[in-house]
Amino acid sequence: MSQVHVTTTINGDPTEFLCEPDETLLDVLRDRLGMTGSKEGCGTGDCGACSVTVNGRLVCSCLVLGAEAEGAEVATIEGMSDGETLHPLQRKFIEHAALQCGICTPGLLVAAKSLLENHPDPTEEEARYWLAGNLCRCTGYDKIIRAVMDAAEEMREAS
Amino acid sequence: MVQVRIWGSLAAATEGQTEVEIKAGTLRELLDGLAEKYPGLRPQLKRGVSVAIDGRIYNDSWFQPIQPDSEVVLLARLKGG
Amino acid sequence: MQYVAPQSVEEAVALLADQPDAKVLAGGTDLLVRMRSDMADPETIVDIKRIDEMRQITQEDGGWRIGAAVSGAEMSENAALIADWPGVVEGTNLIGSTQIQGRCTMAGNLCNASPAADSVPAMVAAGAMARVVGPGGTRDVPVQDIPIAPGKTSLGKGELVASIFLPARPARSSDAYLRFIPRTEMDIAVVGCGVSLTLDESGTCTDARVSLGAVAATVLLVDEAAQALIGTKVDVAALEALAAAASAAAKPISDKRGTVEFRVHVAGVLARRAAEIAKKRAGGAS
Amino acid sequence: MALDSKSDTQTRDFKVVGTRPNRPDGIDKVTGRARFGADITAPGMLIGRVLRSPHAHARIVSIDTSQAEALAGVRAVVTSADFNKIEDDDFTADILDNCMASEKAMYDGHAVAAVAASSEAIAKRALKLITVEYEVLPHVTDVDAAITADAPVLHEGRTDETVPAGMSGNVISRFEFGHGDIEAGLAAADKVLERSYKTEATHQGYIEPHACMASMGPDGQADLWCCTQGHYMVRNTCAAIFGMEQGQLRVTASEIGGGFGGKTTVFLEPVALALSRKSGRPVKMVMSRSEVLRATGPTASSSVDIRLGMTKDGRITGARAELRYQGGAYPGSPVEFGSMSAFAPYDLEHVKTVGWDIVTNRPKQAAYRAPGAPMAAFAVESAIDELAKGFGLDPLEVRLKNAAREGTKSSYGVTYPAIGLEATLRKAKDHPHWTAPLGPNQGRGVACGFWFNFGGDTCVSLNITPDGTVTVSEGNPDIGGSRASMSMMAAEELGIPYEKVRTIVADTGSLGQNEVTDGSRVTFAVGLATIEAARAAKREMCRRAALVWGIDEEAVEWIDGAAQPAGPNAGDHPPMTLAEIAATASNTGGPIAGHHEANPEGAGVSFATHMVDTEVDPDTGAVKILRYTVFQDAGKAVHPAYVEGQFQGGAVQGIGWALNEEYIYGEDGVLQNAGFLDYRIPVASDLPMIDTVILEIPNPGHPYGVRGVGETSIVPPLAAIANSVSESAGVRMAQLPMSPPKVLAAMQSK
Repeated sequence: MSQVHVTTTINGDPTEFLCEPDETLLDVLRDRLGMTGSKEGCGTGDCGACSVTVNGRLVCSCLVLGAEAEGAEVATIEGMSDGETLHPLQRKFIEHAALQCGICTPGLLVAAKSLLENHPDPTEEEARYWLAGNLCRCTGYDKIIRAVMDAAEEMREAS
Repeated sequence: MVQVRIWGSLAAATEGQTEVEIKAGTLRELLDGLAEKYPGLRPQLKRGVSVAIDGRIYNDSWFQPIQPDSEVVLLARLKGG
Repeated sequence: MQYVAPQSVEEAVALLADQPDAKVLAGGTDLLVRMRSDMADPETIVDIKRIDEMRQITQEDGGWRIGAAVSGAEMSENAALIADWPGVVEGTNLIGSTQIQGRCTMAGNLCNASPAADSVPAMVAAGAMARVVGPGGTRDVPVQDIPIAPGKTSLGKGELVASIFLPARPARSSDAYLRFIPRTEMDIAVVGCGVSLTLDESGTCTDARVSLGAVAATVLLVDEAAQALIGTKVDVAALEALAAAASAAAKPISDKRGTVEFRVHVAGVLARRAAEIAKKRAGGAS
Repeated sequence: MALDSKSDTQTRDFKVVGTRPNRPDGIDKVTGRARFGADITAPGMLIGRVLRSPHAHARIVSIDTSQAEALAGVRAVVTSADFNKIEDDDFTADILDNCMASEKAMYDGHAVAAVAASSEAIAKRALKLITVEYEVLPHVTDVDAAITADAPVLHEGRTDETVPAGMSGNVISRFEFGHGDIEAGLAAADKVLERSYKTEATHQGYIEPHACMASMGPDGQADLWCCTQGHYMVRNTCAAIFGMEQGQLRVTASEIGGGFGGKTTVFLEPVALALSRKSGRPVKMVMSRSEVLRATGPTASSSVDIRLGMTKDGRITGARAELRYQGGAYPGSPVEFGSMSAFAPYDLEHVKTVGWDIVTNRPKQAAYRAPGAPMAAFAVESAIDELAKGFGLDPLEVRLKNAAREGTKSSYGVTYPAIGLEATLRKAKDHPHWTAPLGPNQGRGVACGFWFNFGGDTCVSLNITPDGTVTVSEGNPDIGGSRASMSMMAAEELGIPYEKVRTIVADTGSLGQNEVTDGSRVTFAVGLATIEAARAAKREMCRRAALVWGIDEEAVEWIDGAAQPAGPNAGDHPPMTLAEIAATASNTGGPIAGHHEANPEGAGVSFATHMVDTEVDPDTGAVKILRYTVFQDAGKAVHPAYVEGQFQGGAVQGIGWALNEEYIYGEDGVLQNAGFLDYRIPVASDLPMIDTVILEIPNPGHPYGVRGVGETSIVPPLAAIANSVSESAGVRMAQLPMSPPKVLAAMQSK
């Protein structure tokens, strides 16, 4: 099983790696590139903890092959803050105590960022349905949705 | 002497009584006294118990004082989730 | 195992034909799950997402041709397609989460051949045609003829679905898809139902197709259900007859998601509700 | 949050406690830098994988690992032969047998062998090369079927002395609690309800699968990194399994991605240590989601029979419950806690609960948030509701009439000190939710719930840095934000800003023994130790100030973050702030610290009342949660946002348990839904906002009045939702989950 050479861009950085043909993008990020921010909660696309964007499209990185990243633009949680400046969603999640254990937080933040890029002024129901693919077992989602709506408002006022 | 409440399924080891008297001034003396007077309780005491003294739960504190008029209740060993 | 990403349909067909154990990768949201649980272990993966032709949504003969590599998310962003075929688009958009929508495709959902596939009942009701390409050339096949049993399709060696064609729509026609799941998202359909219909100026139904998912080994096209609508004003009586016909056609099993009785009953409920939505979308009096 | 009743230590006006600061570990968690179990790596690390039994019950005749060992890249293969037999310690022996089967595979997914290899792919291939010869035995997975005469018996000689003779060998223990004369009590009732209730097994559902990395040298010294609710428990359990000294094994807790009781034991750690010792390399093991569901502690499934007597005006005259719980293939279901907590919210003259611990061919149970209590409350609160409504009485009024108060003798024998149940019921009655209008196919349900608390070994070390900032080291993994609470209590006690304190979770080499993070004990017990450690540091800082001022130590007191003379005759020295004392610490005697080790007792209990509105689709039986309000007594909410988080998280786990979650076994004893697709936990779009009302009836056993709140919130939802569905669907559901097919069938047969 010869490995595949992939040239891609991750969080704006040109990146090259070798991976098995059947290796997922999630395993490449975590085990080859040391980016452990994306988490594996299920490996079958049912929990969303491994959410990243590929060419701007929100996906589960456990259901994408590393080989498919050739020439793509991948964005992960590690690229969400800008130097020491947190993204408004990151700040609001902390302010609203929208996380307890935090294992689902990276996937939820990437998904919420994608939501606000597509729907800058979502209703609560739109936010809940967009984020239905990100399972959280600690919070009951209440404070997460409040943090997302609060961040949306702040970002609309800033734009 | 201290009045100790035993839960129902252990009463078989205390001649059917759910209230027994033990000479004890501390939690350790209570547990040792129970094991001494009612050998049938030893398996459960080995498996572990909690003791409620005047409404508050104690698991291990041997030297926790017990007043003669304290309400003392034997409970299954508490663990949480 | 090897991963290849052909640039053209011909190249894909050639690869599929001469590789002993090759599987097509479109969205991968079924294939990669089966590979991880050792239910699939292909020698070769043929990724079709670099074939430009398969990534297009184009209008053709008044209808729509949707490439096999077009994701559900891309379909949900095409307002004109949604205007013509709201039921087909909503059926595809109910597959999994937003993250799954970023990857899954109608053709992949069709070829995975699950009886509970969400996009297939709506496609069948729409009278959609699958364009099959292979070593023997190209042929157009009604979508309901692709799946033949759970996990099995009628495709031959080296054949793949290149695109799905949704036919042109006469005036006052529309469609709808509903499914029943215990949660509000993320579940596999316990029952699915697609209804497509056309009304005349007086609001009388002149044509209808009704399709059920998750109530038999494959998605069903239920002619008796369609007959219950054609010639009526899709009124309460017609809807009751539709529901009865849908329940009668359902031949489900009991499994971890639902019982026989439940699926039979809910098949009728969804058929009636989907028909009411399709009627309203087609301009019929609600 | 006004304090509802006064006592001396709790009347102080808190400066930090009660506010909502940002948690110290927040930045790492929102940037992806936080390191969870599976994020740990080491040079030369191997990957470990487990081979699991496909059979529900089978004797292991032989295991041939030769082919696997011969595969290039495989460095070690272990089976139960690699572990020594544990004598006269059933508790630890069962844990080891569950980590690695010995004579028999007890359930589908039971570990029978494990390999360590240089890559995941090689490890997976090696598993396929291990041949296990099984002698398949008959199995049983249902709790009631397990105790029939012809049911296959799982263990010989594990039935204990409390079980009457002649019962199935699968019955392990019998518990009985209560007081009074049941028959007399029931005779005095105007109506006696007899009904049986069943609930299916559910899983804690934490999103992070179990993960660890072990590194064990030939000299017997070892290091272990793992996600756990108690790394000291992991150390002690693994040391007992390997017969090694506890001090030789250092366990470091990673961040934990949820536990809820499911990570209060070990599943992978002993196997990883054995593989590491045998291969001479660090070994990392991470479970897949299906392994987590097939082979790690779900809670028990239950079968409960209730007999409840009530007068026309709503007084409960007699209450009896028989509880049968199966906790998987090993003794230890939480039936004793179900039996003790079933009627705990009520003041009953005649009450009796009998609990049976039963084994079946299912994975070994682990605690799940108030273990044993939700299933018991489902039965009791449903029965009370049905009787009350049968007499046309208001369900809240009936609960108020029977509510336990200070001085009530509880059903488990203890007379209550000050408790908050009545306060939660009154708050519920006055809340706008109780009188909000309802539409068609809608209904409202209420239920009460209770859970114990306890202290347990706790160590905290608090250090003052030369620049006057404070570091707190504790030994309890922080799942729900407890590091913030510890920093708040330290800052409160020292009179300094919260931002000056940083709390970390220290490894087992840094502190004395610590009990596991469970039983809602952390804010209570670790908070107490943090306060005492801060007080110790204050005493030392006052001593240093006294030295500098040349006055007696007793003449110095600590006010608002500084040492100052206690009175006029102590001299008019200007106050010395913490920072000033810290800056001169090396001159006045050396570094300053305060530490506290204790087994704090005197934890209070926490009561709650839940209120929920549901809407049922009459055509499909689907139940939708419209509105949810939690009323719970927290004693003192240190960080209100995280107290609300416990209320909301527990309620939503209860919603999943009530509506959709269940372990589904086929006839072949194999788990059919070992994944998040068909083990359906609630998703964001299923739910409304979860409203919370925090009550504060102080717990006299804590300096700030704190009560443990982490578990009570999962107890009421099962019944509250069932009581709501009895209105919205008009059917009394006595089985969980209330899945649409069951609700529809019940409505159709009405």
